[in-house]
Amino acid sequence: QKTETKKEGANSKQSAKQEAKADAGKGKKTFVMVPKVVMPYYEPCFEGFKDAAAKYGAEVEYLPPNEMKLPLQVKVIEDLIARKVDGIAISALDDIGLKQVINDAMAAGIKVVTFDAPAPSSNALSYIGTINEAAGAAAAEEMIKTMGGEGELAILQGGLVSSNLNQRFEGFKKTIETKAPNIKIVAREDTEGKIDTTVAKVEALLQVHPNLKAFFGVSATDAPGAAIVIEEQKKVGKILIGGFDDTPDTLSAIRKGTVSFALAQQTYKMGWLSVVKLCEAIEGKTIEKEINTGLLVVTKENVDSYMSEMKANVEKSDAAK
Amino acid sequence: MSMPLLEMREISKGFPGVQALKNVNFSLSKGEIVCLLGENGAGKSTLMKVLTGVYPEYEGTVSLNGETIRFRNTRDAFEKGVSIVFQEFNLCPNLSAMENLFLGNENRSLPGFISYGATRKKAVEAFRKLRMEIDPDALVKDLGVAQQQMIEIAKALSHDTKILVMDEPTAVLTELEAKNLFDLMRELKAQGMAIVFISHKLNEVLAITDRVVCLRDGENSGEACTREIGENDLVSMMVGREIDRFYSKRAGQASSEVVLDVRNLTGRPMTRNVSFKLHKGEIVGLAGLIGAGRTELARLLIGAEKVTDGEIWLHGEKVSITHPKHAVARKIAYVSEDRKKYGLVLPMTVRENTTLAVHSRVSNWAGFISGSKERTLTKDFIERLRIKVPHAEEVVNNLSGGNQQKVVLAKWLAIAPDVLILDEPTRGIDVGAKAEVHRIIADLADSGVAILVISSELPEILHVSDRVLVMHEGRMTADIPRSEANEETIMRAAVA
Amino acid sequence: MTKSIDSTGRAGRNFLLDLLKQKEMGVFLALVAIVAFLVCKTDSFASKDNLFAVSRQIAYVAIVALGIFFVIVTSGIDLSVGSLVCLSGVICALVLQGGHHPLLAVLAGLLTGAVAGAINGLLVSYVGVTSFIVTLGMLSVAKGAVLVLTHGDSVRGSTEQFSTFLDFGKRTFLDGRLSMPVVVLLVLAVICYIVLRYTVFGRRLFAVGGNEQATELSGINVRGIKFFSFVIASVASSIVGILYIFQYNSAQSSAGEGMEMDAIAAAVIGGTSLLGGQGSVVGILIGAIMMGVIRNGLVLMKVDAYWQKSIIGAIIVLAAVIDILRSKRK
Amino acid sequence: MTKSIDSTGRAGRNFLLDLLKQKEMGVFLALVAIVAFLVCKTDSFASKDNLFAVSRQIAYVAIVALGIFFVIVTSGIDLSVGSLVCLSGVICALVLQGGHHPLLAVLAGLLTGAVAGAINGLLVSYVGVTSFIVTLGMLSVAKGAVLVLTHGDSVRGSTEQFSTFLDFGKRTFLDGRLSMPVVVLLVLAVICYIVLRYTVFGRRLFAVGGNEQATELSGINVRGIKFFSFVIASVASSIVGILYIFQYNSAQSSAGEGMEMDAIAAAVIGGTSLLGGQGSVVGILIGAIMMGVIRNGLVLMKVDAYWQKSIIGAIIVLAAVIDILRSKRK
Ligand SMILES: Nc1ncnc2c1ncn2[C@@H]1O[C@H](COP(=O)(O)OP(=O)(O)OP(=O)(O)O)[C@@H](O)[C@H]1O
Ligand SMILES: Nc1ncnc2c1ncn2[C@@H]1O[C@H](COP(=O)(O)OP(=O)(O)OP(=O)(O)O)[C@@H](O)[C@H]1O
Ligand SMILES: [Mg+2]
Ligand SMILES: [Mg+2]
Repeated sequence: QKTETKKEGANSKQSAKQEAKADAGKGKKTFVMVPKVVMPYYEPCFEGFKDAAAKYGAEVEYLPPNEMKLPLQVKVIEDLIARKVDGIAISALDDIGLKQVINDAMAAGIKVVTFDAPAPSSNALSYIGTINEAAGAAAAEEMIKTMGGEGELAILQGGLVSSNLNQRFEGFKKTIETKAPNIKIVAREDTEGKIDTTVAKVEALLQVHPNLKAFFGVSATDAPGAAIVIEEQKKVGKILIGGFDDTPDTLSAIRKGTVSFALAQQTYKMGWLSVVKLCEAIEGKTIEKEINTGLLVVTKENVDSYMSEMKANVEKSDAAK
Repeated sequence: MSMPLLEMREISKGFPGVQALKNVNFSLSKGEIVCLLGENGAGKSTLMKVLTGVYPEYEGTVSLNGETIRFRNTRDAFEKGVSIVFQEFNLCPNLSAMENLFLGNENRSLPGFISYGATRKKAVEAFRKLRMEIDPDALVKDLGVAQQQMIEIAKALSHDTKILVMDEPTAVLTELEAKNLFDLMRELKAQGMAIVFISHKLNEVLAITDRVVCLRDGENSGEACTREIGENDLVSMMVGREIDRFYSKRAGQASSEVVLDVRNLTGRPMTRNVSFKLHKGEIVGLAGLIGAGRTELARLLIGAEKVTDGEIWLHGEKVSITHPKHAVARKIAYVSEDRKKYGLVLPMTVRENTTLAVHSRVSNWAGFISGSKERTLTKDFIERLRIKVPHAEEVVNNLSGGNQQKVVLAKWLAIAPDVLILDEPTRGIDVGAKAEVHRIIADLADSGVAILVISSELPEILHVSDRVLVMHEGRMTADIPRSEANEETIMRAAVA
Repeated sequence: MTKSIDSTGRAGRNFLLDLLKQKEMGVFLALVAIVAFLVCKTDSFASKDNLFAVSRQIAYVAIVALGIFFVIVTSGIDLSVGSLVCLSGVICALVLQGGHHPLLAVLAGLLTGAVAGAINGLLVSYVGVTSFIVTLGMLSVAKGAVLVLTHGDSVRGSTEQFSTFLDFGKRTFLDGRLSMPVVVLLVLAVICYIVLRYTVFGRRLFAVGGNEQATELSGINVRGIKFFSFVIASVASSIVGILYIFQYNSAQSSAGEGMEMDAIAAAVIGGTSLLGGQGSVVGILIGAIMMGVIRNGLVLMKVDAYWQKSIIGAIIVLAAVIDILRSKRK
Repeated sequence: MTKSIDSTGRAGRNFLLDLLKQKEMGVFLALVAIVAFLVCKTDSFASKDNLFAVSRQIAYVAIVALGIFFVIVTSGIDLSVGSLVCLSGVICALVLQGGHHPLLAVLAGLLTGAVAGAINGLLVSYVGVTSFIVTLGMLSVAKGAVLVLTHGDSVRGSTEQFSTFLDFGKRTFLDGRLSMPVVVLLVLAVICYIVLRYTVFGRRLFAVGGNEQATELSGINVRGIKFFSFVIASVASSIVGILYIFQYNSAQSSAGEGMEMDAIAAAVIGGTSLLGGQGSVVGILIGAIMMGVIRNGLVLMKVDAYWQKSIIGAIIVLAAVIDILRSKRK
């Protein structure tokens, strides 16, 4: 009867997703993916989510908060509790901040897993995604390689109040300090996740640190932002850029050679595994608390192939089980 | 007389709560000056606003040169040669005198560009015609009210005007400027312009107008040729009854007890060591030409401007008044000359304005306002000052000019002042009300209040005061006892 | 005419009648329409859980809006409320973390707001800087202070002071229909309503907004009034900052971000004039509810996330237009 | 008195003298102080490259501020400029991507602004909704439109229209000292200066801000004037949106975010009154430069990221205070 009302709702609305849903039969489970906000970054996640759902026969929805604000994300979950969906995969904007609402959801019999960003202090069944601290370390390794273990490095971070960015930064910093004493972190600037600020800060940093060797971007918007300035100032190759996430801008910069590498989180895999784990949970299986999806280093070599590889791997490993 | 230039027939106009005009007829011929007469709230301004397109919605017909017309807005009227000087100021304080003068009618050099050369030249020209000294580049907000009034008149004449409506233009003018204005009006009349002149100063009405049309409560209440009638006829036309406009000589006499003692008071921009005394129960008139510095003196006394030198003694003790709140606390009241700017909170109700300065009295220890106390107090003043309002909850913005003035008076009488400074207190209020105000002033004096009356109307000064002070360019130039006070002794001191 | 009378918060004899004459009636009708629509179109909007959640979300914005109204009515503006929500919360949480008594922590939080507000007020009314600049500066100062204090992490606490504190805050009422923030809002709303309508201070706030010079000449200490309006606004934000801790079990270093705009919007939607002297508590509540309900509704209607922003904007404007057309017809 | 005279931008006889009497003199001195400080304390501030970069960043804000000034001077507000910068850029880039002629793309970009502005203007002056609500709605609508169009991605183009377009935009002047945005700013500044001081339209803008009713009664089409002020503000944003493409080689979906606040702040710092009728082009430029220099300076001074926000806020307020104290002393 619940599904009926939902169908009715579906007919009344005309968005593509709803169409997809209309022909979905009764009794299907509904899983909802809740990212932090609308970002291209999450699209592969949802792709994986969809594909897996198709394979396991479930309905899916994609409900990002319309701004990257904790209250809004909390709100979304609260709404989903109200709607009594079957499963939620959330990229947590904050751990403690979401604890309450996630626990409420679990209490209401909704299976919840976190992907991409964890909420360890909640009762969420599992975290499926990158372990940020480790990711930071991995990034540092890559950065050290690119810089040849020495030189001045400036760090860009889009917003200083996001816990997973902060964790990445910590991991990155530790590893650099321990493994490459000759790499000097000369600056860390807040780019507010805005292109305008990023560019302005990079331009200024290039002024203060004349023999700067590289930039590292902790958040997705940083590397491409830096790339814009480096290209304009014809310093490609002289000043190296590394960063997180495989946004289209970053990829095109990698193709141009402006950005040396980007650490792609296995976003597709996160989405896919979320569905798998949610199903298992509903079947009553116990699932591991933490699943590290690992990272892919994207460079000029594999920039065009890595995504398809990633998907292939995922399906392969899934079929294997 | 041939077909009239303007014919208004059966005009009716209502506002929520009030029927301002009921089937009013009004006509005007080329080259005549007609006075529109009536008590405060009679509907004079409304009728003229109907005529000039401010209120395009009304019942009745308006015909110009025989053809029926309905102006959609003031521009419309202006184009057709009907321009108006509103009762309340309509200038942009942040623009210069000349810019205001030609606002909406700019002198262009290249298309779209203002030619400041021409503007300045024409402005100087226009102001000279009004025999008024105004720096065309001065910002309006820095000008005195009289200068602002002159700008408005000049503005109304800045187009080839056939009908000129002036709603109480002389309210803010001194005799001298009024005389200049009348000369101008006569010239214009000679050139065939028709002029509607609204004023509550009956002597002016008799002096300048050819015909008088009178309204009462929004209806025609009489019409007459000026030369055939006298002041009393005017009054009875307006009020419908005989009223004694000159209160019988007041009972009390000024005691010798000094209440306010001002010594060498000096303050920016122009007040220079002014000294004078006010006695208990005394009414002192303060005369002077426009810009003599009377308003500034008053503002110094209540702490609205910074005193740079000199002392103020109250009841024999030296007091420091650096903020109006000190003045109010010491029961010094100042009724400002510009009610809209300094007197009223326009979006608030009559009640809220009346009690604005006496919150302590209408509220309890916890700071809660007692509605009933407020209402009784307001009701009391509405009756005492005969304020014409539908109810105490009317927004003052909707009151007629005169009634607004009365509300300001009410606010200040409410604090039961020891010293009462009135700056142009009867500006724009009708004869009846004026008589009342004068009587109130007298009664207050009798009850021991020391009163300083600033007025640009010499008759008024002579009429009410026991003693006359005269200022000139920020200095006190004369202190004339009643016995010797007369027009030319005062004038001599004023221009000295 | 009634419009302006009521919206200057005049004490009316018949409250209900007043309410119906309110300038805000138009927006109210728009709100009713939206709610009705949601109740019909979604099975979840009217559910107990949803109403609980929405009302709490609304409460936060509404409380800040009530506070900021005191500033706006004197024709000032306060952009710092959002980041003061955050700062007060952080301070409060830090004190708890330090193992002090919850009451002390709450006081610390409120004091933070009071001090910040006092600084705003001082600079605006006694030094004479325009409120926009002052509070814009305070916004960024407070945000900065949070960063310095937390380095961007949220402040959580394991001390049992913290948990007693949380237990208190997590209490609900009417068997789980009302959350603490909503109760606080209701209390504050009533207080504000009374203060603005029936007290000297309230009357003077409107007077200052209506004609500052005339008010000053009437012997009223305009500067003092303005000063306190800022203190009130900031303290209101502190309250919200503390309430947030109850919900999030920690002080978020991103809490209250951009809230100033939501609050101002709520006020203006509810008929407050940014030029001062106009507006009412009822209107503010309506405005806040409106915004909360729209946000909630879009999610419940499963509107494509990419479209939500546009639709929110459109609806807000639409509501305003309805209001205008209505009052024009009269 | 002189203060206000000049700050209403009245055409004075002696331009330079005027300038020195400007109300904005105080802020100007504060700016000079800051610049002097940076020149001494850092070796890089005065460097050609840095000045090039800073001046360009300033130009973006300044152009938007100039546009928004037309609205503010009529005592309105426009919060949508920031997201219109973004939307116009995206539209322009999409047209280029479609392989159309650059000029067509630029026109499309400008048209976007013009249309959005027209909608704002229509709703404000002809329907009568307050500008705050209308433009807040437009902000959110435009932001949403960008999301719908780009899904948060940026719009890059490989078409050779795109590259000819970019080549044109990347041109620099005075051997690499002036960037295209700066040149555009200078041109626009001069135009605005002339329009505001010497044209009928300009003076009427000030008149509306000074006393709307009086202006209306002077037979001036106040609504029309307000309408155009909004169109102008939006078109200015479009220009910036297009200029951004030159620098970013793409239309970024986060371009111009929060720019409305920077622009308003720049204007207010430069002596513009949000109540309307006051302000000047010179002031706006000073305000924008001030903000740009401070931001740049903090990085050059290697100020800890955690502290920058607080310091920016403090400096802005300080500048304002200096200005007040100065004008008070007189
Ligand atoms: N906009 C308005 N809204 C409501 N009532 C109004 C409005 N304008 C005028 N009135 C009412 O209409 C009546 C006539 O007002 P009007 O201003 O024409 O009087 P008046 O003859 O000009 O008086 P005064 O001599 O004081 O100027 C008054 O009762 C006034 O309260
Ligand atoms: N608000 C003001 N700002 C600046 N100057 C003013 C202001 N009001 C008046 N002045 C000028 O200050 C001088 C004194 O004006 P004031 O109003 O005190 O003279 P007054 O004797 O009251 O004449 P009035 O009949 O105009 O009231 C005049 O030159 C006047 O133009
Ligand atoms: Mg009148
Ligand atoms: Mg005077």
